[in-house]
Amino acid sequence: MTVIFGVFLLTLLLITGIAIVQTQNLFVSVMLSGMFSLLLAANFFLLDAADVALTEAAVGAGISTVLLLSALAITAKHEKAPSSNSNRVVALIVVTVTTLVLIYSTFDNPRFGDPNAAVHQHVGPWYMEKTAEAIDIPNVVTAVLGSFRGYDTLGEVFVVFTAGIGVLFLLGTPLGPFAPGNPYKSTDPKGLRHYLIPRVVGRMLIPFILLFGLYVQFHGEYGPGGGFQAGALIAAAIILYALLEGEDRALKVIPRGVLIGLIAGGALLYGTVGLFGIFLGSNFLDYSVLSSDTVHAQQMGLILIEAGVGITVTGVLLSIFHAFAARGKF
Amino acid sequence: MYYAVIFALIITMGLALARAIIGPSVYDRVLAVNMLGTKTVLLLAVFAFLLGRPDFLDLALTYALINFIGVLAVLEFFRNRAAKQPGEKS
Amino acid sequence: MEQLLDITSWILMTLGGVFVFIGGLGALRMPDLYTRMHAAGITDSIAPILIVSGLILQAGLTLASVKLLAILVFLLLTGPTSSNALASAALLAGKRTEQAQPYVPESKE
Amino acid sequence: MESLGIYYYWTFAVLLMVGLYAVIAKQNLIKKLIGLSLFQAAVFLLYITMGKLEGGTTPIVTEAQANALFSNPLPQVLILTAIVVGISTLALGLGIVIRIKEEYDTIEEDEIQEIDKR
Repeated sequence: MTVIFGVFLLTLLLITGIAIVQTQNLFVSVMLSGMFSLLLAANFFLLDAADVALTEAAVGAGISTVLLLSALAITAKHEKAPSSNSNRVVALIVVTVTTLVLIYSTFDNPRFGDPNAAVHQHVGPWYMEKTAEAIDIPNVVTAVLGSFRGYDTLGEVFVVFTAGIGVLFLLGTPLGPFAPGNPYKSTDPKGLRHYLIPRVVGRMLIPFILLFGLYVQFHGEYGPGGGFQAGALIAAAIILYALLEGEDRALKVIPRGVLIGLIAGGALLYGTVGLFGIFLGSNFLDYSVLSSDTVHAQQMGLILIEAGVGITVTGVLLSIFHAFAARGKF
Repeated sequence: MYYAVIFALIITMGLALARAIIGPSVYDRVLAVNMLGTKTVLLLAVFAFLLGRPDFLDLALTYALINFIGVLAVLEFFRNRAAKQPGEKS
Repeated sequence: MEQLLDITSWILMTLGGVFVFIGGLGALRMPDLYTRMHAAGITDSIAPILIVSGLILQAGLTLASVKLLAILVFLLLTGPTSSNALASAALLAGKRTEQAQPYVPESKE
Repeated sequence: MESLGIYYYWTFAVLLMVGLYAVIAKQNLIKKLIGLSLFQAAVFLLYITMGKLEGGTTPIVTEAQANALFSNPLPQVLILTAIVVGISTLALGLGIVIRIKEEYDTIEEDEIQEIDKR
């Protein structure tokens, strides 16, 4: 029965995807991609991926909409009407042929949910078995993320770190000749301060979002959650504050210097925990030696590196938001 | 026992999607997105029970908390656009 | 007892589903923005109350029902607020209702 | 009912190509970025679909699920990190688009090439 629900949701997902590409109005595209993210998260949940769905929820609903809208406010609201058709016809033919080839190839794919598929033969079951004895936490996803595949996650954290630094480099420069300029910057009351009802309700929500973010961060070993989701949630709470009270007040709460410290600090914390493994006579990112009891040591290492991940993700997402907002208020 | 409500929710999501696609004004689309957000929260909550893992309500909780930000961002976007281009209506 | 709870929760959830569907239909079929908002309001208020209380009956006294209650409270707080924000934004941008015109059954949307 | 599972793969194929179409046929740079994120989402969907095990449940082992089958955690780990990386790289792309807008006063690819030719 869940397969039928999945098929319905996938159909909605497809329609949304096609509508996103088809519409000329960029604002509509952004709105529809918000919907796309909601539907995608529901699909992930049906496919047993609660952690992934939580990540999509934390990132897709708030932050990506805010970032796309602020980019839109600076650049353009409408796509230009296409001038020549030949380009699109060629693209359409290429895309159609490739779709047909891909669909043809799906008949050779393993059956949906097949226990004999190659995916379920190698390391997957091994992780499921070893987690209980080596780390002893319920959430296998967190265990694989932090401990078994700690290198991967370290790499991903550094990609996020690099992207944040890249945005700061790109948008930290002086405004270009065609920058929209902002005549309202000094006179206009910033944020939504004079919208009383959203302001009151929003201010009430912020502590709950922060609290929930911390819950997700530290409950990640036992339920869906972890550093990536928590970082996105905490960043979303601060962004909500910035929207309600104006960006300048949000910068007073967490100044730019602190944000840069967070970006670097989280990645450094992760790396340092890895190095401690070497100092104590084992391999890089092997947490077993952090304490006399290996299981306990693994759990300690996991908590530390998840904290590092959370700090970096919060710092990067908030810095990106502030860099965009400083470029032109949306 | 959850099937009826899940079908109602999914069909309503389809209706909201139709409203988002046909518009006509941007406000209709925002309304549709907002509605779809509420439906998703409820759907995820019911799914958590359907899949027999009611401890996964965190997801629905996340959406219940976060959806608001998108609407506020849109509101701010409109307000600044109105301030910049007083004549434009959409 | 168990069965009674199940039946009650089924009735609550199905009623909630019916309201959700009515709201969705209204949001699609109503003639202008404000009436559509009015219809969508059903799905933001009564439907979550019914569906979530149905689920709470299923969950019993566990952490899950606390989370469900939190979900309900947040939905009831944010739903009307976003409707209000949206309506005021639309009103400020100069959208008006066409309520002055009498209802004509055969009129186009 | 089992054969319905192949619909997941078809959705992946169509979504992937819808995203690719936006990337190669649309001139607007923001639209291209949105297309790219659709492409990404399709890949995410494929990975998670692959990891699903029939009759399985989420790989979080509590007492109630001691004997249950669990879906494969590995694809979930890969995609979980990829989502956050995806939003960071999307932001990087948007940053580049904002700089292009400031220097060229347009974000349409053909107009930018026109200006570059001068």
